[in-house]
Amino acid sequence: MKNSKIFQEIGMIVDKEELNSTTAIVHVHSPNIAKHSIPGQFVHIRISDTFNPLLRRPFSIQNVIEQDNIELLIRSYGRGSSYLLQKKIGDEVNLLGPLGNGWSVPSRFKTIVGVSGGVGVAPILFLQNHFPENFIHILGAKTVGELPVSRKMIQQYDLKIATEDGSYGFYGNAIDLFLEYIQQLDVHSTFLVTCGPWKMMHELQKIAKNFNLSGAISAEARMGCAVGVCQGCAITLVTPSKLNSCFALCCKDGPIFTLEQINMEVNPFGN
Amino acid sequence: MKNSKIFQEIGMIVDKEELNSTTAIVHVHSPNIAKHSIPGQFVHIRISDTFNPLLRRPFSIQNVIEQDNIELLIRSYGRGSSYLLQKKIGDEVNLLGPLGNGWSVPSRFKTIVGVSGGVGVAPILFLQNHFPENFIHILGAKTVGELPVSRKMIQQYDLKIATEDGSYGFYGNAIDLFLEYIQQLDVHSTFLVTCGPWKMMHELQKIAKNFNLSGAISAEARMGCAVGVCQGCAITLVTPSKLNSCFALCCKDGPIFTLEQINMEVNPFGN
Amino acid sequence: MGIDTSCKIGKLQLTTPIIAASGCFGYGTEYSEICDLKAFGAIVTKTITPQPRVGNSTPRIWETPNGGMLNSIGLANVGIDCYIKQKLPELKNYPTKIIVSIAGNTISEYGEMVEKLDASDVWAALEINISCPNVKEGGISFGTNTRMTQDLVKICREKTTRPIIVKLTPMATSLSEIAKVCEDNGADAVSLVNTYVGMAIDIYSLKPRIATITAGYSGPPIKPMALARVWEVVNAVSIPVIGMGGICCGEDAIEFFLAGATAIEIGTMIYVEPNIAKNILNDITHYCTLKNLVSTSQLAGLFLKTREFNTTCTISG
Amino acid sequence: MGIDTSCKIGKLQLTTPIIAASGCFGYGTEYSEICDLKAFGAIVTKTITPQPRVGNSTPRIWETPNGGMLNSIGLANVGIDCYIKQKLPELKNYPTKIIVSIAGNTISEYGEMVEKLDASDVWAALEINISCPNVKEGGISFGTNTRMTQDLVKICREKTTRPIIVKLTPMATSLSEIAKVCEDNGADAVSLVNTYVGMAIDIYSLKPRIATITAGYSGPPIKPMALARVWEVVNAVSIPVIGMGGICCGEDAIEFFLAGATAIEIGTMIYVEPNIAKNILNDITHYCTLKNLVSTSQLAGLFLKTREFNTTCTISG
Ligand SMILES: Cc1cc2nc3c(=O)[nH]c(=O)nc-3n(C[C@H](O)[C@H](O)[C@H](O)COP(=O)(O)OP(=O)(O)OC[C@H]3O[C@@H](n4cnc5c(N)ncnc54)[C@H](O)[C@@H]3O)c2cc1C
Ligand SMILES: Cc1cc2nc3c(=O)[nH]c(=O)nc-3n(C[C@H](O)[C@H](O)[C@H](O)COP(=O)(O)OP(=O)(O)OC[C@H]3O[C@@H](n4cnc5c(N)ncnc54)[C@H](O)[C@@H]3O)c2cc1C
Ligand SMILES: Cc1cc2nc3c(=O)[nH]c(=O)nc-3n(C[C@H](O)[C@H](O)[C@H](O)COP(=O)(O)O)c2cc1C
Ligand SMILES: Cc1cc2nc3c(=O)[nH]c(=O)nc-3n(C[C@H](O)[C@H](O)[C@H](O)COP(=O)(O)O)c2cc1C
Ligand code: FES
Ligand code: FES
Repeated sequence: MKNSKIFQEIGMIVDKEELNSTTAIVHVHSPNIAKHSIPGQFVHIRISDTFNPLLRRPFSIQNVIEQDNIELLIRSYGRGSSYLLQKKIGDEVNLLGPLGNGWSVPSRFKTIVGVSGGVGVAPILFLQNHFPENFIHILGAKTVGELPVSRKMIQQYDLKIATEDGSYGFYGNAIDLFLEYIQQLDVHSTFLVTCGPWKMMHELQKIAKNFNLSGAISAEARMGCAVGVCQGCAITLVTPSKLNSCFALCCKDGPIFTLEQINMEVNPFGN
Repeated sequence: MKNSKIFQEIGMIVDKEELNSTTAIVHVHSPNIAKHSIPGQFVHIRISDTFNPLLRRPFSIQNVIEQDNIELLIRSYGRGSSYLLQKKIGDEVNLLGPLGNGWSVPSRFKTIVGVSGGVGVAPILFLQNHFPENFIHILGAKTVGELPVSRKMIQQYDLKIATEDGSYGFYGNAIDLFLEYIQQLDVHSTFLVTCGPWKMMHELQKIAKNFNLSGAISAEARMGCAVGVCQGCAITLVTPSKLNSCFALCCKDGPIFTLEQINMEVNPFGN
Repeated sequence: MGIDTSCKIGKLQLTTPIIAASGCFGYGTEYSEICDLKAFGAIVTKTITPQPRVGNSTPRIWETPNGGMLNSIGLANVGIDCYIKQKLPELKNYPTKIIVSIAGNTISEYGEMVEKLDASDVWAALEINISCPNVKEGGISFGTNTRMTQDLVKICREKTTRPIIVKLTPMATSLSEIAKVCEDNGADAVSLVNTYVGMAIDIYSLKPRIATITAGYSGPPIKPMALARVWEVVNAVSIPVIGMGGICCGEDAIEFFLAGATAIEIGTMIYVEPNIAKNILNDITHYCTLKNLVSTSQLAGLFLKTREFNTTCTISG
Repeated sequence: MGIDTSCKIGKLQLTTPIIAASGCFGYGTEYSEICDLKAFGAIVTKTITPQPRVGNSTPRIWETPNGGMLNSIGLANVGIDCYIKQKLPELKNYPTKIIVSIAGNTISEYGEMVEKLDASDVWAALEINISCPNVKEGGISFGTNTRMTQDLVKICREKTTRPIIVKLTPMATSLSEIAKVCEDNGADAVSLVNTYVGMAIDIYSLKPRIATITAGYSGPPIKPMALARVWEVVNAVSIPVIGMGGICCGEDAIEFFLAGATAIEIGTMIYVEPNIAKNILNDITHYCTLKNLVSTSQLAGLFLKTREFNTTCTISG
């Protein structure tokens, strides 16, 4: 599903919806990237003209709107993302994209179950837009105030919400809720897609193995170039790939990997 | 005239008047510094909490207002000063001051002639406030649009303006205008004070020597600490001072020096 | 506006004095869609080694708070054989010159690599990366030792007639001595600097930010040091010096030329702005116009000729 | 909140592990009005030399675009005799320990200075600045040469029984070797790093930003390198290591402690925030509480003990 053309584009923020104090949905006018994006791909954003920060930061594409705009979901995490969140409608954004391989769901699977944690919801929503039928989307958050979606989106995407403090929807985490659903599903025709905290995805990997469930994850790693040049974004594999390498590049070989490929004992951030 | 107590104070911008696109008068509420400032002293301002820029930047005190506020005249020159100019009323400013020695006009002089160029007007206006009588203040600028004073101030201080393009006041530079005045003055009872571009002050030094005129200059140098520690702000002297040093520290021994002290062949900025 | 931007590094003639640094432009093709390749006089491909290397464990990169980058990739590369068979042919008829970067664990490995490479005519020059540890000598970096540098340059020189550039590590105390050894043993040019050793710790998790603990430090924060090193070496040798380290805009590049660099390389900043070479080239030619120069090669004389290099250490503090 | 902040450097007991770096706190009195001196366990006074020095020509400082500082002051100081007569007595009964920094042009000059100083009991320890050029040896910096370092430490050791700290220059390739020599010859501690050599050019005026062309580079941009150097030396010697270089906040300081530093020095950042030591002390004790430690001296164990130092060069690129 890899889409090879990459653009550098100065986009403009045309819409911004603050979901809570740390998260916002941002619409960026960037026709070239919008036209060529497929679900699972991301953009690499230069946040400042100065050196603060220096490197670009990667953000998943959450949707493409009216062909010309991409929708991003930005959470303030450290320096870069918080500066990005300070931008307003009318401000410019320096983008590189679309990047990465995108989801690929073999056609034998009739149902897709998405399990997302926090802003990990972004690449899964984009996929759901392409496969609106038979898509069960479970979204976990600590508490209702940290939900990275609007009420309207919950309805629109029929999101199954789990909050750890029970302040909204299911009382528990996304995995707990997933376990409730998995019982009712035919594992052979169901494909699992997940994006969120490494720990959550790691647990899902084990559960999927137990249930013989196929699936894919959207991985994260610190990125330098995002085009396969610096080799900074290595992800450790279970079985060596081409060149007998035990690593794959998150930016180019990923960010989407099958659940079986990745050695999730090794957190790419080292924590 | 040295005033020894130094304060570190978080001041607040309480007023801001833009004179033109690159210069503004800024009033900062900083009661401790205001209370102890004398004409010719300066404050050392931390412009950013980040490292951009890292070091503080020095600015002369132009006036003390209602005992609690200091008035600064800020021109956008490089990084630091332009960031400072972006601050708005209500923003905080991290100050160190009052610093430096201040003007000292021996009492035998009955008339003071101030010759200032651009924002060099600031320390001279403060002095004029203390000696409003018999003060002739000549101010030069390239063109009317770059005048670092308001029309009101021109009246209030009876400023003799020279513009190089003749767009306001005298057609010529501040030195040309000064030469017109010097003819009419008794050099023995007149004291010259000057602040502005090095080249202008250098020329004045030569003229003063010819006319046997006494005077003082407010010098500038790049500053690190501004309290006499780093020795970064050295000014080259004509005759060695204490310790037989051929240097004096602009921040501590200055910024005010007598016209005779400084070897003006050596521009402290190296240009 | 009619400014001649060509430059000569030994027999190597480049159309512009801007080169993509090793490790920052992959095998040459990755950025080709988004970059104007013609802004580069040459590109240096990722350092290759005798065997393929998978690279170091993760995490491998970290951005420091002041806009620097730490990396510990561990020379992940496809190995020389695959490089010659698969990567080099893709660069045939490329609109820019190809410089091949090599590194080995022993001196003889360097020699063998040059020999293998000499069979291909796709590349125009060699950049010898001497910042890596010599496994035989207990891991001392080749580039900090004059004797090892000498042997290394000699053996490479024997194996090819094409231009040899030796890439120096700034971790050597007397860089000018090392550069002199390169010149004396037949190198056509030296390039500097490679990365500085740096480190960062996550104080909350108590883990190093980079798996290998220490890493290579690059980007804007190293520029003032890199410039001083280039100035030092320019004043010590008469072969061309290629300057790099933290260059991220036209003004930075011009400082290196003024300090006497014949060409410059751009590393980290390419990740930030893939088309940075084009912007820098514009800025340089604009500056030449301003200074009434007809060619970028005249820049080297402007500052240099009016100064004397101080061979003794500067007393700073 | 009851965190014990004391630390020991040889026989020297400090109330806090934060020290003002030489050249950044004058002769000790200049900042006394605006700083809470008690946040400092000690202050190192400006390096003094056998004769008064007027310093280098101007301009002497420059701020680089990434928040670093270049300086070439040239060790402007009043000279040892005036220092002992006028400056030291002012620090009698000071609320913080005094460390005297010295530098000479020859090895014997160092010895003579220590002898003179030993008559005063105001100071608690000596910091030997070995970053300056040895005039007898043609201007090679003492601190990049093991033999000269050895002779220098030996002669100082003979002249005083008070603690001796040797301040190392990061321009030495094998800093751990130099540190080892200090340890073997009786130094009680080493402190590092002094400034890196840097340079900047005004491309419009074609003048160097600093009159001496090259200058010392300090401030936030050098932190990752300084930390790596401290880590290297901590793993090479068993005497205490005092870490410095670009420290500007509590988190930076903690990284140095985690890397194994017994104490830290703050330089450039004092100019920016004269009371920075107090803020850093607060941050450190807060962090200790968070990590359930009862003393700041426990920090050194947290990271260090779980890692192995890699003696071979890291392959970064
Ligand atoms: C493929 C991909 C898609 C992503 N999509 C989204 C998204 O849709 N919405 C969203 O809010 N976030 C997303 N992230 C995470 C986002 O990139 C990080 O939150 C961001 O890079 C953190 O930068 P910072 O400067 O705020 O944090 P800092 O911690 O200050 O950054 C320091 C360094 O760590 C790196 N880093 C830290 N966390 C991450 C991370 N999770 N991923 C990659 N690099 C990191 C930064 O790039 C930088 O080099 C995505 C990450 C990847 C790899
Ligand atoms: C005692 C004194 C009083 C001053 N009073 C005023 C005033 O009232 N109004 C005003 O607009 N300006 C004044 N200046 C000048 C002002 O300090 C500089 O314009 C400012 O420091 C430039 O900083 P920058 O970051 O904008 O420029 P940059 O060029 O980016 O600064 C780079 C470096 O050069 C130094 N530098 C550059 N120009 C000067 C300069 N003229 N003086 C000192 N350092 C300089 C900066 O401190 C910094 O280290 C005064 C300077 C001194 C020494
Ligand atoms: C202006 C200035 C003057 C200095 N003078 C001295 C000195 O006299 N002796 C010395 O050992 N170090 C001197 N240093 C170096 C500092 O003590 C310190 O080692 C270095 O700046 C690195 O620390 P920092 O990044 O915290 O500043 C000086 C540094 C600066 C910026
Ligand atoms: C991620 C990364 C990988 C690198 N890989 C190599 C390499 O393989 N060979 C090499 O000689 N230099 C390598 N370098 C060093 C650069 O070529 C360059 O010398 C250094 O980064 C300084 O320049 P800069 O500040 O412009 O990046 C690498 C640098 C980075 C950041
Ligand atoms: S981020 Fe550079 S290779 Fe993936
Ligand atoms: S600015 Fe530090 S001594 Fe004057």
